[in-house]
Amino acid sequence: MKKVYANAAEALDGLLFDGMFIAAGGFGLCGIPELLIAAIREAGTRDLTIASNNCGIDDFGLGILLKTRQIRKMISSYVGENAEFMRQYLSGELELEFTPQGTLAERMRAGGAGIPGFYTKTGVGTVIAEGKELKEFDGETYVLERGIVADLAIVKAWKADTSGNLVFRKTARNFNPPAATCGKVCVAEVEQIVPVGSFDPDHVHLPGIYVHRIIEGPHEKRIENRTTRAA
Amino acid sequence: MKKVYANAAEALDGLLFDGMFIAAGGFGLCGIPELLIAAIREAGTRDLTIASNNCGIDDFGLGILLKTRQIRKMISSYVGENAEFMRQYLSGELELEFTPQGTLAERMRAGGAGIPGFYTKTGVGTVIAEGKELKEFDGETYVLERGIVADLAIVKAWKADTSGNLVFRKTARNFNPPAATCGKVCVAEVEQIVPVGSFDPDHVHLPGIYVHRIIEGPHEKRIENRTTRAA
Amino acid sequence: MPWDRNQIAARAAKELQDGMYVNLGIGIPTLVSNYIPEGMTVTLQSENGMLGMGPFPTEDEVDPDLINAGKQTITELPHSAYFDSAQSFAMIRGGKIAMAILGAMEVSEQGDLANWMIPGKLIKGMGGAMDLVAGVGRVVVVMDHTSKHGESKVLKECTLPLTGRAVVDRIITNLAVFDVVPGGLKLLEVAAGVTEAEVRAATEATIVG
Amino acid sequence: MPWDRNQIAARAAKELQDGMYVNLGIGIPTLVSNYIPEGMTVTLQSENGMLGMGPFPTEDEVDPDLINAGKQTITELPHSAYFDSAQSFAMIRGGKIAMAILGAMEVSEQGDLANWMIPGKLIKGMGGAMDLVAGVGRVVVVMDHTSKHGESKVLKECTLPLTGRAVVDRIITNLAVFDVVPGGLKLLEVAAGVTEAEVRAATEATIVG
Repeated sequence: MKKVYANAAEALDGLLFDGMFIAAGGFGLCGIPELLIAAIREAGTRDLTIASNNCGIDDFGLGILLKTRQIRKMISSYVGENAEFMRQYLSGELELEFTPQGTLAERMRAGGAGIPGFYTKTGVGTVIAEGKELKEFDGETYVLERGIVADLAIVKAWKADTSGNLVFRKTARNFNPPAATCGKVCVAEVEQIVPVGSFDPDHVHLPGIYVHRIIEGPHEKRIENRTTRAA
Repeated sequence: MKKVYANAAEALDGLLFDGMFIAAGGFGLCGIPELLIAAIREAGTRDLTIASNNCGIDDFGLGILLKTRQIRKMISSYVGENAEFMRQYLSGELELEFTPQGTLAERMRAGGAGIPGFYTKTGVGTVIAEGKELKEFDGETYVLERGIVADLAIVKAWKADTSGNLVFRKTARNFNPPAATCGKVCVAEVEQIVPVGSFDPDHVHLPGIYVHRIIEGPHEKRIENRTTRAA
Repeated sequence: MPWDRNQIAARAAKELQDGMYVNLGIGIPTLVSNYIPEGMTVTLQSENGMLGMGPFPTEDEVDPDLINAGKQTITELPHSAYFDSAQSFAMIRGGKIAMAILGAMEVSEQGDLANWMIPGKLIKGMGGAMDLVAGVGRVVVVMDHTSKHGESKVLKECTLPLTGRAVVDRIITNLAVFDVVPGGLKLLEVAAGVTEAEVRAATEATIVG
Repeated sequence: MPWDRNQIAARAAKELQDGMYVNLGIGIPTLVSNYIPEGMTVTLQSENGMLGMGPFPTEDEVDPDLINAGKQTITELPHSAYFDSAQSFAMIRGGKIAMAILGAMEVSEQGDLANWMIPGKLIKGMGGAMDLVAGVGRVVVVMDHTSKHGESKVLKECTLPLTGRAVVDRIITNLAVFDVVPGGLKLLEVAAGVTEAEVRAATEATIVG
């Protein structure tokens, strides 16, 4: 069972189809699977539904799939940084299922954990809860949210061992673990692939059972909002 | 905000009351909060409801609270190793809410995560689902299980820093993180307390926000089933 | 004189207590971290997966893998811990964060909050705000009291889509500080040089007590 | 001759495939790990929080912090990973484990499984078995075909409280191997030296095909 692939195109070979549902890791431009996104643009797969907290910016991250009109629908919590995202949504060209950030993360985790639905207070009394089932527990009202299961998960980690164990770095972890777990297949891109035995088994963030194919960088890791203080 | 306490009795001071609900970490005798359990026996707190996968053995772990009849009810998945547990249950002296192991872990996690209920396939068609709400998702039947919120969580970790960040060791992690999260208050016993800065922030298993009081060992760490091979 | 952004942030910092775990929203709330009293330990959560958020980095320290929820580069501290987004919102939803200080477009006398969209005009998205207001122990809102056109943003009812219903505990504007109480808002404090009459004139919400 | 425990385990090991993630129950299933074919990579999950379970330790290697779901001391392997119980059952419930090999007290021709209690007599508890049979991709049961009194444990209907309903895919007993198919059990294989007539006589369940 070889999990290591030569590049993004090979790692995605046989996994892409028009109309498919993809879950993507990353928050803003931090920890996004930039190589796999670029390969999906090259593959030209269309009518994508993508669950991802953000949709990149105009020329980087998932934003490049907006430009090519490969995305039919986004499941996201925030469009703030992406003018094209907002434009396509307001003009009705793009479907958008607004999902609160925590609900989105939990929907991914739930889908990966065999939980088809869970109750949360988040969004009760707002448009988010409209049309959804409400239920009282101990006198408080909660809304039923559904687990997400995607055809494919694309994630970015810092390092992988050859068995697929993943280690993330700082806040680049973000949505990557929950996204990875909710894919029927998960492809991970990493900055470095190391031999098994390189990780302390107590330091593995995502066990290899969740990861089916792996490729190694290089990654641009663009910074969206460089903010510094005087040294 | 000092989190470090001198010993188990001091760490539990003001937190114990008759009839309270405690969530405990550990699996078998591995990773159990043995010092805190002993202190609860000394305190003599009665009519306890305890959520814990197992109930120790006759003379170690939670078993010692069975012997003193301090436990009114257990929420557990397995009684196999504890003769007194089985005896008290079969004789009707002890209430037992059998909960599948994964459902128990998820109920703790859910309670700690603000999720009052979730659906699972586990137990559908068995006595576990009797009297519980069933619901269909995509043609399959699931049962509604409730999140657990305990008055107190008692857990065992390998190391803590003084801010309460916890690191676990090997399979002694088990139920400790989910149990810790579901307590209104969480007390952790560890083998070593280290200064902040000792942990790589990427290696923290349970952030200090979940941990209110900490004490340092010594721990017996008894082995239940020593099984070896020839060298 | 109404408070400026920094004065609002400084006032909001008085809500902090030693040992607190706090989430600060984007904008004025982010400035609150500049006013944490000396000697007080306050741990800042960043909902993209971090506890123990440090100051902005020097040029040398900038790390693309280390950002806050506003996508700004930040630094870590000795007691920091990282975790994934599901865990981050588990702790938010589960009530482990003592307080959130958030911006607002509108707030109502029932404690309703609107801060994520203006239909047909501006869509930002709720990000983590809906989870925060539903989950954290205490919600403090910091905001301008009125719009650029002088219309009150402290209202009887919000006109914009809500972020949460009956979720706000305290409101700190450039003019005054209120608590949400049964029947309306209770005026606690007025900015130096602002009169109570000016506050009342700028407030559509019912002021009680 | 009926198969002994080790022969049942050896037969069950033929269910394994390269690259598989597998959970082995307590008892005979644990023995299956002794029969993993040379050169095949099979990763064993232990539901108390580990992937990549290694062999029993030597006396020197014994570690109280490293046990399997049967509370036996074990070892780790180079590709091992540890996680908590919630994560462990998230992967079980989520269908990430390809196969579980479990013991049984009774099994039915519908694939119902009973293996956690005998009312009034023996209570072990379901442990993780209910989660495993509900969640994993394929459930293989290994068991004695009959009780000590010669009564069939391969039944039309289970008499004991169920662990799961219609969850078993394949049954490996000391006499034979069956698949659960529409209408009953399909006999795939008979232990060497056992006749099909003997299997049929020892089986209450409907044998089809």
